[in-house]
Amino acid sequence: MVELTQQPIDAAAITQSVTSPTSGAVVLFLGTTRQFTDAKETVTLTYTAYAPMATSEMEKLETQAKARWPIDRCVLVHRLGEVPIGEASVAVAVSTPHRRDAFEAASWLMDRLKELVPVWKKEHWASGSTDWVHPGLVQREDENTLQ
Amino acid sequence: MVELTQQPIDAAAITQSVTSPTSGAVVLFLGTTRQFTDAKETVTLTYTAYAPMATSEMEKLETQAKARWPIDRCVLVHRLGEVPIGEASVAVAVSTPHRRDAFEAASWLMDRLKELVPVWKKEHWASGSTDWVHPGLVQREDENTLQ
Amino acid sequence: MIIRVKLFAVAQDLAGCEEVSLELKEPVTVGAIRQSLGQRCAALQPVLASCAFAVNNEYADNSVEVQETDEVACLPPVSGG
Amino acid sequence: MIIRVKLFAVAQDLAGCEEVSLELKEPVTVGAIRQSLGQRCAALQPVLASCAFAVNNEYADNSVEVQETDEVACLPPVSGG
Repeated sequence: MVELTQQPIDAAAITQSVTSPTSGAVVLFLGTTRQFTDAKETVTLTYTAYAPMATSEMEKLETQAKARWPIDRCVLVHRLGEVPIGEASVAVAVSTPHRRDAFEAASWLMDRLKELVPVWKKEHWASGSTDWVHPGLVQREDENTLQ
Repeated sequence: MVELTQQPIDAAAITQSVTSPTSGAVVLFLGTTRQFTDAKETVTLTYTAYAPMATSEMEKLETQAKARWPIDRCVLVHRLGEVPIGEASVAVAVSTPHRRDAFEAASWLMDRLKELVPVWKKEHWASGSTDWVHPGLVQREDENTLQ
Repeated sequence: MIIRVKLFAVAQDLAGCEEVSLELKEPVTVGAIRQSLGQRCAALQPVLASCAFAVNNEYADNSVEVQETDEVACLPPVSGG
Repeated sequence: MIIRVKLFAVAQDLAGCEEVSLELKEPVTVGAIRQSLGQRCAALQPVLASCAFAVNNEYADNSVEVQETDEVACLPPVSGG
């Protein structure tokens, strides 16, 4: 199950929803908003998505993970809009018969989600300024740099 | 924080208790009772512990994990007594600034807990019989086999 | 052929709009769209080499051919999670 | 010296009690306790080689010396989690 939501992520409901009598292991990952990045203080974060593609990419990740590990149930949720300090922007939960697979699958899903799902984070700094977060973005000022 | 409890494990409260503004990642592991082990059906499980040593060993694991990874908060809980099908017998939760550490630490804590903490599981099979689970136990019938 | 390109995050801010329409000669590829977009919106040019493109919700490299009915999007490096 | 050994799980079931008292000559080691326990409770002997021992809540190998006030426990392979 994948979801994009404007609401707070209900970690308890997600954990409950992946628990099953056929699985011995549940792993839940939550990505939460940190107050400090190095010395800079964040007031809040906002997330925006290319929603139909984000949903489609998350569904592909769920399918791929299920092909690779014996996953019983799988939930991927990304929150959009404002995510205050200490709250979760993303949740990944999986259940598997044995724990090694649950850890591996949840970790892999988070790695791939951060790499592939078109969602963008904007930092709202305590100084009043904002920054889009674009890992690896190069701003070239010369003219003939298009791929 | 480590705990042995006779009560159901409150995964939501544990998740909440490790979440903090200084951490960007929370990993929760739950070990839950499976209904089937190969073809044998489990009715329920009971867990017993050498309680003071189990608490002490869990505290050592928490200390060791905190020395090895930048853990913000850490919770280890083991339930004792009867743990019905689908319910959690063990919970490990950690928060860290970055996700890789949270996955590694939670996985390591579970591996060590299963290896070192003096807790024993008894299977109550649908057939009516029961078995203590003692991985690697060898029952030698000859006399001169003491280490 | 008219191709409309959706913009997101810093690309949307730099262009000052959510979508740009481009007129291109067939056959149209993602590479041609990328180049045309940089000419149409000079403010986007410095970041375009870092952006991915998607066609109908799938990542698409410069060689992918695009039809007029396809949905095209310009995606700066993602930062979800 | 009297040493009382706590028993758990299958060891408790085999011995039919939660604790066994052993009389041992000093100096007493975990190895001597292990051997004496097998002689005292024949039912335990087949599993004792697979059991760990703890002294005052710490794992202790056969060479560890034990005092009369120490808490000693015989631990079959654990299966928590």
